[in-house]
Amino acid sequence: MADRKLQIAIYWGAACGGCDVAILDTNEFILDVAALADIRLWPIATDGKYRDVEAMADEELDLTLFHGAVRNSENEKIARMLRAKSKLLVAFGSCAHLGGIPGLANLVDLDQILETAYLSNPSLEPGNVTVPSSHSEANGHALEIPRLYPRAYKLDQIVDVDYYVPGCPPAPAQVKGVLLAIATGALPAKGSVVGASDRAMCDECGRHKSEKLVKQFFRPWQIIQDPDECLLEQGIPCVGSATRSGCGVRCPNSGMPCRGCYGPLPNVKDQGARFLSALASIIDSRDPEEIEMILDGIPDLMGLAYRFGLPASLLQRRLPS
Amino acid sequence: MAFEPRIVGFLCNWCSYTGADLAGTSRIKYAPNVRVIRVMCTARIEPTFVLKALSEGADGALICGCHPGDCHYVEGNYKTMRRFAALKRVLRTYGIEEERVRLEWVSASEGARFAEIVNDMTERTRKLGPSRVKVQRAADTAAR
Amino acid sequence: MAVRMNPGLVDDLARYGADDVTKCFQCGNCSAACPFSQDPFIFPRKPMRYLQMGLEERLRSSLEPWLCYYCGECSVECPRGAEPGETMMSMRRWLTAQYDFTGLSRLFYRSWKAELLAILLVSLITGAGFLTFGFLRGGGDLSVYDGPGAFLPAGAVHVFDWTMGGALLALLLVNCLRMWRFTMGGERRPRVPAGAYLRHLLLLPWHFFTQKRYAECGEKRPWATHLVLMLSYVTILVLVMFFLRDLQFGPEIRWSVHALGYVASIGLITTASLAIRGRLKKDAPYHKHSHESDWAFLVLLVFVASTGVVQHVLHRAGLPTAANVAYLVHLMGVVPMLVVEVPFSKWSHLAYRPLAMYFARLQAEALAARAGRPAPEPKPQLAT
Amino acid sequence: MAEERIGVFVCNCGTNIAKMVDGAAVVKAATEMPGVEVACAYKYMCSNPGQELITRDIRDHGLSRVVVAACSPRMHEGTFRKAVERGGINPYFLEMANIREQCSWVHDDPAAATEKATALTRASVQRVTHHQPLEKRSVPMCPATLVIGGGIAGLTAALELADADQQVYLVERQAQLGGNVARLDLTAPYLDSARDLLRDRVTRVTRHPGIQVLLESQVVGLQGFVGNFRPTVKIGTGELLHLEVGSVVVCTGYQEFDATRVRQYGYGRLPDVITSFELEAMLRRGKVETRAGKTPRHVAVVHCVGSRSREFHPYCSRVCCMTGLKYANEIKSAIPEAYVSNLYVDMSAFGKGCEDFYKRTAEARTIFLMYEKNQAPEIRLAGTDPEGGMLIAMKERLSGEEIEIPSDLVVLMVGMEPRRDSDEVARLVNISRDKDGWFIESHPKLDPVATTTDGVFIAGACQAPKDIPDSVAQARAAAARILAKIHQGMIAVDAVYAEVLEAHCSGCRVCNELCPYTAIEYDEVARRSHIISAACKACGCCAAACPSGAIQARHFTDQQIFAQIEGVL
Repeated sequence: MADRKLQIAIYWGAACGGCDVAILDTNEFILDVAALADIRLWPIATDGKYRDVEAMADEELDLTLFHGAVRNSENEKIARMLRAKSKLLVAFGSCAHLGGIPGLANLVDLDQILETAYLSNPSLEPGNVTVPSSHSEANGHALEIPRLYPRAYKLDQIVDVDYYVPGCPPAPAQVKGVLLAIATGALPAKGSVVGASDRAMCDECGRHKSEKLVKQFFRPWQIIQDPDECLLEQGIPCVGSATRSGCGVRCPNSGMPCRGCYGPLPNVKDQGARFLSALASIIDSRDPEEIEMILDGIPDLMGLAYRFGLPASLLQRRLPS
Repeated sequence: MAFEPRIVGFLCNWCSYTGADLAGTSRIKYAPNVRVIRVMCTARIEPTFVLKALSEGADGALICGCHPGDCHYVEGNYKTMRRFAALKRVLRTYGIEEERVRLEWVSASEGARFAEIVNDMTERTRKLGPSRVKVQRAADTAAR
Repeated sequence: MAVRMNPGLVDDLARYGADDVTKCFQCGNCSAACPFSQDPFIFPRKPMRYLQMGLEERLRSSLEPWLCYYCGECSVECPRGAEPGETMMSMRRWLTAQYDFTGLSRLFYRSWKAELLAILLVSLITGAGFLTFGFLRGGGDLSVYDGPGAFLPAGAVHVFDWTMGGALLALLLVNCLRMWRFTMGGERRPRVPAGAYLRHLLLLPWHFFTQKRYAECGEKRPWATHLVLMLSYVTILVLVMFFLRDLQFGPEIRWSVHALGYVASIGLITTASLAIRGRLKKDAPYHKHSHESDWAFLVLLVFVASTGVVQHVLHRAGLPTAANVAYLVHLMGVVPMLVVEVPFSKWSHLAYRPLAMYFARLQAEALAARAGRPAPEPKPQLAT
Repeated sequence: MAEERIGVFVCNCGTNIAKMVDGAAVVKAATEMPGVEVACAYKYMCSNPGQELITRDIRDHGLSRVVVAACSPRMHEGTFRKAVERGGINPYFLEMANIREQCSWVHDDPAAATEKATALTRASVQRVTHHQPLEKRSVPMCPATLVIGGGIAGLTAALELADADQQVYLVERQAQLGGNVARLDLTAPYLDSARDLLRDRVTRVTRHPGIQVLLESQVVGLQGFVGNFRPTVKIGTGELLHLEVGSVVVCTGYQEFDATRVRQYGYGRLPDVITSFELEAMLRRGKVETRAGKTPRHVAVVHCVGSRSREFHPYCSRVCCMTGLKYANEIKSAIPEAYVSNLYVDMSAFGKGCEDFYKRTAEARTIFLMYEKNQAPEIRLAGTDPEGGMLIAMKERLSGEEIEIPSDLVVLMVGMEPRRDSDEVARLVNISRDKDGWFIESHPKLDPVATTTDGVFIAGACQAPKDIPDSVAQARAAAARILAKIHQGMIAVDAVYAEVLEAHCSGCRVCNELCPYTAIEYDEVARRSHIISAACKACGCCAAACPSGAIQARHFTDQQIFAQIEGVL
């Protein structure tokens, strides 16, 4: 590696840019990266054109950090292109890893999304009925824009992925570790999740835990929480027990329940279902009606269980009505 | 050919599986659409199993356990009852018809009841038609 | 309407002989074994149940005990040794006492001492009465047996017979009427139209003279014995009541009446002796249990028949004095036998049983008519 | 995963399977399944030649996994596991496909049945690939025993164990021993005195050096598992006693049905309607009388009070029939002129000497009146005077008559019901209760003494209504079972149990409360949960609940079940 600088691309699919910020949050370390590597593509920070990437030889890139889900034809096209040009493709962040927040789109039909965004949104200019379509013509010019897919995908549902770095966004310390590992070639087996532990977040969480039975669920603002006690025991549905640790317990340490962005543990096929199984198990009731009442305390069960992982779940999406 | 639903049955060893065996020793005839997987207790059944079955193309899933209060493991079936309540909500959000997944209590002596449940479930599932999970996945890929 | 239980009824019935009824647990084997038990008259199970429960009124209105001829098959089949046959027999005794309005029957059945005393008393009164009569109004000469100057002239005895017979018959008829009221009256019974009473009237002599149903009980012997005994008895009764003068005529033999008398006497003595022997040896289920009233009846029968024969023979032998004494002794047997037995004891079944058969047929028909079914063919069909 | 070499053995079960399932078609389909080395059908797989076929094929073909498509695994899993073990591979490398009870016997379309049988076989083939070798293990056995309840069963069990030189702790909630038997006068059917039965046992138990009797005490906690229980007993003074025992015998008995619940009997309202236990007290005092002190002439004994009814308890309380007869005898001997009526539904006289007792009682002029099961008699005052006698109205079934029974004293044969706290006890010692609340035995026919928790036994009427001889027999059986285990010194533990994969456990403690056998321990220092395999009964609840997938239900792993799901579809 010494004779040649690492060739790196950082790309976003359907993403918010938070992952980019997380990389920048490694602070001065990013300068070391720059010294160590040529950043060939990083839309948020450097100039770079798709045609430049297209012109690269296969596997010319040593590493691509792909963050964001695959939501449209452009995401897919670039994902495939980068896959071909990279030796290592890393699904970086929850969206690429599991589908992430864009993955929640899988609960809604495509036309409903378009309707909400372009037709019935209260902030629209009255009378404006412009709905984007992938192909349009105006003033004699044809315009192609990416085609929105009926659902979102996580990256490995589209292309082969070498490693996963979970998190929304990945913790800067983990980002650093991952980059160093790649730089030094200390790589785990293909397909591994790196930058996270094989135990759940509770492992690192400092709150005190005891046996759990819950009679009522609360949203964080509904009760005054005991800062030292396990949130789940207090009735605040915290997904920490079903989520890999590695984030540094950011949310619970701030008094907020874990939302599960670090994804499921190695033996878990479906993080949301697993978490619901655990959550339901500790409901303190044997009466079907009371059980329903207690569950009613969680207004968005699906959103709670699958906030970051819907495309990665077993059923992946809602069936259109 | 008429649609024959495929239903995965999850039966607890002590009550329902024994009940299903009893239907056999009593030679009670019922529809061949339910394929049974034996677990020691319904408490072993996690929602994932049902989702797995549906994602593999099952048209329905049937969970049978001991009657509440009769669990061989004291109260495993109450845990199943709780998980099933949560699972139901999730399935509703997934757009899966409610009747495709059922939880029933069948004791070791209720062979006839097991047969009735299987027949009823098969009939209802047949009316619902095939599960759309696999079809939709293929359609999504085709639409890319 | 609920019926009040009388738990003491069982104890009462025990005095009539029904000692084992409490052992019955209502399995119904007895009713199944009985060739006559047939809807709507299921017995012995049902009357036994009434008895166990102390449903006095129900038992009093039952015809079932009379429909039984006591073959004893039920007692043989009973798994509990509840002796249904004997219980039915005891119920007949109890019913006889119930039908009797004087209460004497009840007294006699419940106390053998009372019965014995009554027999002795009547016997002594009879003896004294006829002696007085013989000395005061008759010839006054003990050595004259028949014809003018006879110590006990046949004409006078004849008048006495008819007077006594009439009185006893009246008593019995009153009791029969009570039987009818108990068994056929009341709102629980179906109403029987008067025409039906007429239509089936012939059943009475039929059952009386043939005892056909007894023949169908199974074995023929008991029936034959019983029939011979009964016919012999009736023959002699008819001879006495209508041909006393011819009967007492002598010393030569008037074959036209005497031949019948001989046959009947032989029949009576033989069968009654057989019955006594059977009861002593307990040779059949129906001979296993003997109430005091059974002994009284049989002993009196043999006594009366043999004294009758003796006085007849003495007369023929030319010993009028001895014949007169024997005749007196004979009367001392006949009168108490009739007085005690006819309306108050065992003899009365000669009337009650055919009546019960007759009533049962009427009831069965009325019930069937009410239900819109044809009347059931009387059982037994099995026995043939 | 290493390539497995699987043998598939399809049983025809004579014609039981063959007449509906085409075995040859299943074999043919199985041959094409991945990993299948050999497949064959045979007329009786469970027969000796059938089993030999399996063991021979394991050796000849070097099979690593075996699938037997035959009857229910509940029938012959044990048989085939042994066959597989004889073949030289781990017995848990077997999986059965139930193509008889749940296929050939319940379907009438041969094509559909064959298809289903194939699917079930495929599921087994796919599952067995993921089977792991499991080994049975053993743990040491503590020779002391905890007996809960000092009634006739508890006393018997304690004596039996202590006489065999084993330490016993006998915990009784009351201030004296004897339980419900101590409240009885005579016993049916031989009319022996209950007092005599008890006196000797109580004295021996109290004086026995091997028995520590804890009166006015209660078990408040039970930790541990078979051979190694750690009960906590709260003794009279309020202090807690921590014990160590290897086995527990639960002999908590029953309580009588509350007769006020049957309105039409007027118990509590009519002064001379009493319960069987109140009559026992009178008999023990030696005087049967009405509230007003009069000698009753008409006594009615009403059977099945609270038992065999739609409204109260559906089951038979088993001892009341003979006890009712006993009362008839006792009352008759106390008051010879009294009339005793027994109002019953059915007379259950099944025990030794009971039928004879029934007959003798009938001969003693007891009146038996049968009422309709759900048409109980009604009791009312005969007049206005509460001491003027009562009338019982009922429809008598054998005669079909509506009758009224005059009575001066009515005895209600109150049935047995589970004790009010049986729920608590069940939870404490981790045993199950049936729908009526009685403790459930391990097997109703073949294992009526053990429970689903290893090392916890039940004896006496806490399991179901029972008479004294049966309670004593069960107590002795429990003691014998325990002595056998003590004698062995070690206890074999089933190989199928759940285990925590330490590498994945985060110590979240979601599972801790869920285990019905408190087999999950939490290590406060390591901050990990741990399953005591000896205490685990393999229900799999924790495995399904672990949000981290850190608990593996051995022999029922996610992988195995997923493979099976894929296989059946």
